[in-house]
Amino acid sequence: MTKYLLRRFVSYAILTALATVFAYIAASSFFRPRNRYEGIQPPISESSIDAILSDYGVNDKDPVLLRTWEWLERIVTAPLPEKLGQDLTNKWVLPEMLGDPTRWLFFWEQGWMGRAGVSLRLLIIGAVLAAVLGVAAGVWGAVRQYKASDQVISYASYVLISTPTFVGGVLLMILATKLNSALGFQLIRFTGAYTAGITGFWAGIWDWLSHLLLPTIALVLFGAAGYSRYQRSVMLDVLGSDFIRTARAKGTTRTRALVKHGLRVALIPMSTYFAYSFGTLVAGSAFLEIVFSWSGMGQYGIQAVQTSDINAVTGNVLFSAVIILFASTLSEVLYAALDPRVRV
Amino acid sequence: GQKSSEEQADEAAEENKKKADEASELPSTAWTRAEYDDVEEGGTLRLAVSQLPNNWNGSHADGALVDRSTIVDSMSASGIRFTEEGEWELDPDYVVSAEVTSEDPQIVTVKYNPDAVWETGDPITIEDLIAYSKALKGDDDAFQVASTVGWEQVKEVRQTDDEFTGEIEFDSPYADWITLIYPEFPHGISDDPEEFNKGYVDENTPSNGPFRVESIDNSAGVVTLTQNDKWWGRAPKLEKIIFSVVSQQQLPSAFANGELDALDGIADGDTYSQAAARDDVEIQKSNGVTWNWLGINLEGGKGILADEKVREAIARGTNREAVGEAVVGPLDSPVILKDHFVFMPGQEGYEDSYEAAFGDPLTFDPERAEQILDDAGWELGDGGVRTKDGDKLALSFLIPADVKSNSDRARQIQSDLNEIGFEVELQTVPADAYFDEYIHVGNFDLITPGWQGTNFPETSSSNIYYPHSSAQNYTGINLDDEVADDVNTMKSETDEAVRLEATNRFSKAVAETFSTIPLYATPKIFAVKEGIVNYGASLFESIDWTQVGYAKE
Amino acid sequence: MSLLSSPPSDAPEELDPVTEDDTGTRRTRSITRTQLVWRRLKRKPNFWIGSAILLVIVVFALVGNLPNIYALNQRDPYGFNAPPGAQHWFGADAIGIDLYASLTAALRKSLLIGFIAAPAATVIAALFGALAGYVGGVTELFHGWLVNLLLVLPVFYVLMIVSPLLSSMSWIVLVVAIAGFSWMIMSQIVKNQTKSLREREFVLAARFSGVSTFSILTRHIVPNVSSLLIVDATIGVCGAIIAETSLSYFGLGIQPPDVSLGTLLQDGTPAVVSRPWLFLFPAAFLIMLLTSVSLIGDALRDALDPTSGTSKV
Amino acid sequence: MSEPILTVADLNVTFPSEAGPIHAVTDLSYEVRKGEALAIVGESGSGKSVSSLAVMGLLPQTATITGQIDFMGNDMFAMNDRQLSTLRGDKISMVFQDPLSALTPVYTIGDQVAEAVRLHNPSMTKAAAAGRAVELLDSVGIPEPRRRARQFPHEFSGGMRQRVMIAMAIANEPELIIADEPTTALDVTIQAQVMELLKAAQEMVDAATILITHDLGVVAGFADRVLVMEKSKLVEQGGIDEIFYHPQEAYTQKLLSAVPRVDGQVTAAERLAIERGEMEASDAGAVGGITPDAIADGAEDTTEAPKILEVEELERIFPITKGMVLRRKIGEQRAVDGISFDIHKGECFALVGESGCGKTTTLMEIMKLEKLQGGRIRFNGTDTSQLTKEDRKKLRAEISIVFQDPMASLDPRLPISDTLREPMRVQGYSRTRMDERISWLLDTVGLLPEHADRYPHEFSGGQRQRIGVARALACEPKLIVLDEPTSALDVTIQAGVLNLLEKLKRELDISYLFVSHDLSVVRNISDRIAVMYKGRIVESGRTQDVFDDPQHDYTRVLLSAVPIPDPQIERTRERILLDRDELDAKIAAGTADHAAESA
Ligand SMILES: Nc1ncnc2c1ncn2[C@@H]1O[C@H](COP(=O)(O)OP(=O)(O)OP(=O)(O)O)[C@@H](O)[C@H]1O
Ligand SMILES: Nc1ncnc2c1ncn2[C@@H]1O[C@H](COP(=O)(O)OP(=O)(O)OP(=O)(O)O)[C@@H](O)[C@H]1O
Ligand SMILES: [Mg+2]
Ligand SMILES: [Mg+2]
Repeated sequence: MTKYLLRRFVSYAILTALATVFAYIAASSFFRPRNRYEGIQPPISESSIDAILSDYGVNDKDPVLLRTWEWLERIVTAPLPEKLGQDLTNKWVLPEMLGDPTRWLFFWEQGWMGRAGVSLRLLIIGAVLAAVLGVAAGVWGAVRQYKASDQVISYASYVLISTPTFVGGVLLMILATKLNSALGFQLIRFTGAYTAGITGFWAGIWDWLSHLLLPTIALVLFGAAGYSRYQRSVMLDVLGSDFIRTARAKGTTRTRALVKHGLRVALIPMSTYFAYSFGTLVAGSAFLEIVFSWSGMGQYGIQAVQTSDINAVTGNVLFSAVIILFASTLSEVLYAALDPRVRV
Repeated sequence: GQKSSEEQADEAAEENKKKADEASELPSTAWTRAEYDDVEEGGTLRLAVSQLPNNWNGSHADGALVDRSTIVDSMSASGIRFTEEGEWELDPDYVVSAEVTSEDPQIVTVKYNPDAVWETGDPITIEDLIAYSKALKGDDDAFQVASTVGWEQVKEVRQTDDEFTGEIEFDSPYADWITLIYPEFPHGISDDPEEFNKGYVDENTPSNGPFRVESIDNSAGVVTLTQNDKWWGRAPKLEKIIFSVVSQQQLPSAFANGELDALDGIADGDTYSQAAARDDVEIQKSNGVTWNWLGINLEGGKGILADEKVREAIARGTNREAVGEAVVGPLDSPVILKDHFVFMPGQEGYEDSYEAAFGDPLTFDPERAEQILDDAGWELGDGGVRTKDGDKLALSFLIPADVKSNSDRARQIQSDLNEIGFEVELQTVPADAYFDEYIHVGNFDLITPGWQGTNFPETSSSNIYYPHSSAQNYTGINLDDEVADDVNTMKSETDEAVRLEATNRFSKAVAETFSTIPLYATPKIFAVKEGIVNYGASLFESIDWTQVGYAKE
Repeated sequence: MSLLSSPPSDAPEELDPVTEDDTGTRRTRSITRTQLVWRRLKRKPNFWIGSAILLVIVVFALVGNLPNIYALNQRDPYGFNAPPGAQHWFGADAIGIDLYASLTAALRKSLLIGFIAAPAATVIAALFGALAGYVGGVTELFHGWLVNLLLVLPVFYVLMIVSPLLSSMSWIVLVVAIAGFSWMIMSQIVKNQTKSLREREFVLAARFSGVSTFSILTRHIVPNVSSLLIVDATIGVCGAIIAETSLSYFGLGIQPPDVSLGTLLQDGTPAVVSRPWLFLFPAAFLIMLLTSVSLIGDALRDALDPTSGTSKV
Repeated sequence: MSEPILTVADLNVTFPSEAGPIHAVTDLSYEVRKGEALAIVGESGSGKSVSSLAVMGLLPQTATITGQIDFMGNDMFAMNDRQLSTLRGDKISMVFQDPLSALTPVYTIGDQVAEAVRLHNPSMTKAAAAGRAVELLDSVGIPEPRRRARQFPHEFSGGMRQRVMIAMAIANEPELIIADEPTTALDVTIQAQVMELLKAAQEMVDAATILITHDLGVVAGFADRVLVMEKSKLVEQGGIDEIFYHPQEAYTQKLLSAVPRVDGQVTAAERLAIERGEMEASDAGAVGGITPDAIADGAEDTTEAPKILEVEELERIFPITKGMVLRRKIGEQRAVDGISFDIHKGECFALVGESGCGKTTTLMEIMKLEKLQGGRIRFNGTDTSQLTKEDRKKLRAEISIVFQDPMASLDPRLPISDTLREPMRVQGYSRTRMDERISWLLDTVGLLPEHADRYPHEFSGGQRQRIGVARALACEPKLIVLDEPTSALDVTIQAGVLNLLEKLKRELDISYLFVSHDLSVVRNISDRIAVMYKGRIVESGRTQDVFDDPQHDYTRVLLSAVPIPDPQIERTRERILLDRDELDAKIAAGTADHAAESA
């Protein structure tokens, strides 16, 4: 297994490198960051534009191959934070994404984390809760198939699944506003990651939570709705198995048989699903971030593509490659851990 | 009971007329005024921006961003301020005097307020302007400057009597010289291209206003301003101003939820009604500088648009009133058509250029449009599409993806034009390719973007139409012979009356081309939390940040 | 006597056929799985409810606009923001376009997208994943790489890059793109499931009787992971419709004057407070659509799963 | 007489199905008393398992149940889940008929056994429960129980899994054990050990046992009373001697007369028949049910015929691993340890041996037709590791297999008709021919045509096994590999199947590789036999010779353990007990009688 993981790691490193280089070359060939400066009124002189673009290493007057070569050279020679160059907003791409690594451990502090940190802070709790809730709802629905509670869960999930994030986000904000005005004080705040100007530890924590609440609810509801459909389905498959009967014959209660034996087996395929959907979430829950004005990775990626920001796009692809490959490895490891029949 | 569409039409027309009468003229400044002494000490103002600047140096190419100007408004002075009518006056906190002391060569003599200092504590001197002008002149490629307009005409800036007094000598006369009298930042920055280009990527240039940056949180998108302790003028009332990055989608909700104290630039009915639903706000409307227009590419439409008659038919066949109504109606505001190519309605010197050119205003008149087409030889063919010599009267309408108001306008104009024998198709392109890959390169037939008017329209708006080679001359009209002198006068004449005359001549010439059909001006609408004074919607008037705050009870 | 050409009539007389249930009538033709599943499916009320809703939606999409006085994209200059009423049954938008007419057209587009892209993605996921898991080796490696690569590169990024190469972004490109970028996770699940299924004895039994790999995949592996696949396909219908909306956000999806459920919904969202009809009608149809396919999917799942409803708990 | 512990009255169970309701149990009433061993025997598919599941309250929800079941004064139908769960596993426990797929695949064997212990002894520590689990595994004869406890179900052989189920059932010394075919996958020595264990458990706490089995030999040695079922109904019940020596009903008589005997002696039923003059004394002793001419053929010398299968030094080694995710290999399990044998055309070659000795593994290696870990397999003279894809496909048509676990070998989502059709489809049979053959196959193995529309889980254990056999016969194989093909069949049907095999062999020259624990069956059907022990062949030769004069210690132990379906004999019988350690030591030292090399 160690050897397997090592081999996998090497294979993924190659894949990551390929994806990143491919992204760079594709972006360099098709994106025209020059346009950004050309449309400005009053106009900027061409020499200024050239100078800026060359500074960023994205001057389309240089051939793509040359730029790629220089880009590779920089990756090799530049100090770590500068390896991926700067995005068009003048930020070094790596620190912009990852923040200040020396302070990663102080995760409760504000304003250090870089966009990845912003995304993670938003997503981790939500994704985990979504998975838990989704599994619970799915199991419940499967066990009480076609009973009233299953129907309620099912229809609720249809509504949620057919609600795109941007719609759901806006609706939630409207509801939260109604709730706040009914309560008479601001229980829920949803603009950005925190309210500026709040001082004091507890006030800070409270503010932090009240900002997290809505996007987390959005993530949990919409995530859980999807998960629950899948979970319900696998769980139904498992319910008819002989080993549940065996467990019942041993004297387990219904719940225990379902959870300890049924759910445990049903989780095997779901583990892959969770690992990957978490990966894709981290790599780009763009709409959620945009709707709630969190400047995370997803928003960065969209902005980068929209503004033809070659270095930022490349950085994004690298980031999502690492995340996805991590998720992929995680899924494999989870699978092996959950299913003894699969030998890796 | 069902109403016939005629009845409905009548009703709608009546309704609109009433509205127009009621608010026939929006004010130029709509905020609540209060005397300095009537404003409470302290308080925080929370405002939204759509992004933080890429470069805080506003003279750098990456710093040319509206949001940056919004944020630094209270921290960066230009030596002058604007009145409600859009006239400038000197700001005595910064400039004691400034006047043209010689016409040929044009020389401007300025005297700075010696009390004025940068946030660093260094005094603001002529030396700062000398360095600044050199950097912006555009001679030195090392400085990646945003714009050299005006500065390229500056021959020299010299210190005269003392470090606070100096002269600006121009190579050629420059009408808006007043915009060039004050430096944006200390000379240390404009001396050093490296510092100029990269020194203020993460932090603001030193403030010279009543506020200064307290903190910038890039990852959360928050900028906090606090009172500038080096400020020499009367003390500001507010304690803090906080700017947060809020996405377009979230703006109305964020405001409705009380997380912002003001919402500016409300441009659609949905945002308007959501903002107005909050019970502690005041909606302020003033005339606005944003206006939308229908652009007709002279080289587009496989050549058919080169025919001026076709363009005229388009202009007369477009129901501008209705197009405006769709956008402005839900804002509870009258549709104000714009018929001038330089001034905004309500601005000094505004007149109806169409009336001036043709004797009658440009009204929606489909019969006349059809008549024009008939006369020009465009005959109605199959499927109601006109043809002439085998050419079809077929056009495409370019719209950016995901800008609903733009596609709404286009669809309205499309159906108006289809009525009179055009065949107009919509062509949607990605929002950021819209300008870059289509409009800039002249790859379109019809467009309907917007322009933002400015306080100095004479100098800045002419290059939308002139010269032929101008990058902003999207429609490709060629008035090079006709208006060259007028444009020159507009830019350099200091006598206002003469300038206005030239401007109106210029506008009339543009009207005659039927290349740009101005539609309507969008009013400036702010939703401001009740109690906030001296801040809000205004067309021209500068905000005096020292007296912005909450009214005393 | 050839035993194999004709069944012997003199079956060993010791073998009294077991006749514990005498209700059965003797048939010579035994049925196939497809017939059996169809028979079971027919008995599920959910199947009929779902089909009925779906039929209504489809009929509405096809001929719903016939009785309406407004054609698609026809503007009513006096009906700006008209609320639902006699004139505009579902109301009208900011420039007086009848929502009812738009909705029928939007449904046609969205149904096309959803019902092609989602099943296509599921089929790719099922077959490719099962193949990779069953054959292993290089195929599995290639599968893994492709899956990860496609997950790494967002669809809008790839479309953005190739869009200049395509003369126009027809809905077919869109469907291909959506399908091509939404099979990966499910495929990975199928692959993993297949790896444990391939050692199961019933698969071995098929392999030992010489059944071809493809038949093993389609007859044994895929049906045994079909529950997840069905959910994936049903949710996918909605997912594809929503994905198209996200793409329109980048100017890559359905663009005006074309409409889809997604674009209507997107345009309607900001109006949810002031002009709720613009939001509610498209939302209701999307929900109805998902509900109907989910009901059918659930019924199909139950019909395919022989132990459904027999849980031992 | 002691008081009844279980009373079943008027039990009816019905399942819905495509072809109308299936009456699985009709009007069944019986009683079990404390300390009593009741055997339920009868036709396959007669409702034995379903009625016991009804007692446990574990029937699928689709079943409609009426009647009354009273266990230790509790009305089982009136109790809720929690109450039932305190009874199950503690006071009443059950060994399922299909134990092979009945273990949760993701937990170790030890954990699953320990769970049964801890559920009813919550105060027990985890470690103590784990210790008890190891003890229990040891008591059911799992070698190296400590290591085996850490393995997962799929790493266990069929018989070992069955023993795990038994260990779980006896874990809490219940008042009533229902054992549904508890020894079908066990070789006779282990079977004996397990039956002793059940008996001991019964005697220790004066518990009652319901034993469902087709092995009348086991019944003879174990039961106090016997209940006979046929076609979902009770046929007759009575004391053991009553049933064996004086059966009243025709079905019971038929059943008894079909029992094959390993000792070649006259069965109780035959004795009865002879007494009544229905049978010639000379025909007796010739194994009931199986026609004499089959036996005569079986004695033919087949070694002259060309070889169809040659196995040389076959090896299969499984790694023994440790750790959850990062599994480390800490040793190896030599499941098949270099065995060689060959099979001639038209010959039936039997492989017998202890449960877990590597029989199934051997068969699987042969069936794969792929590269081997060690050794060589030739089919018709061609080395299977060098086959091209085409060749392999052709070969597949010539070999077919019956799996040991009938449930696992049937695709749960494929109706039986499609399962049977599958091999024929590969061979390109026409549709009508397939249909014809399916009805014939079903009929041949004693199933009804309407059964074709059912899914595997809707069958009784024996019915599934017959489907497996039917599938193996679907095409025209040259070699059939059978892994315990008759373990779940009642003797009449078993006789039918065996006769069929015999007939096919004779008429079409088909060869068999036959694995069975039922030595009487082996004796009657096989021409040659090999005895396996711990991955090696310890003795092989002509069946007659091996049975008459076993050379190896293990063979002798094995033969002495075969139960005889005659209560009188069984009660007074002596068995040679297997002392594994001693035997292992002997084998290691090479001093065991009759070394494997001669195979
Ligand atoms: N889940 C089910 N659905 C439908 N029919 C079933 C189901 N389980 C059992 N049956 C039918 O009920 C009858 C009795 O089955 P049961 O398992 O009790 O037989 P059995 O006596 O145990 O036979 P065997 O000796 O072969 O195990 C059989 O005809 C079987 O086909
Ligand atoms: N997948 C596996 N992984 C590890 N060990 C295995 C695996 N399969 C079988 N074994 C081991 O190999 C040995 C032989 O198993 P096999 O199934 O061949 O026994 P068998 O002779 O068929 O026994 P039975 O009569 O009980 O079915 C057993 O000790 C078993 O635990
Ligand atoms: Mg049974
Ligand atoms: Mg075995």
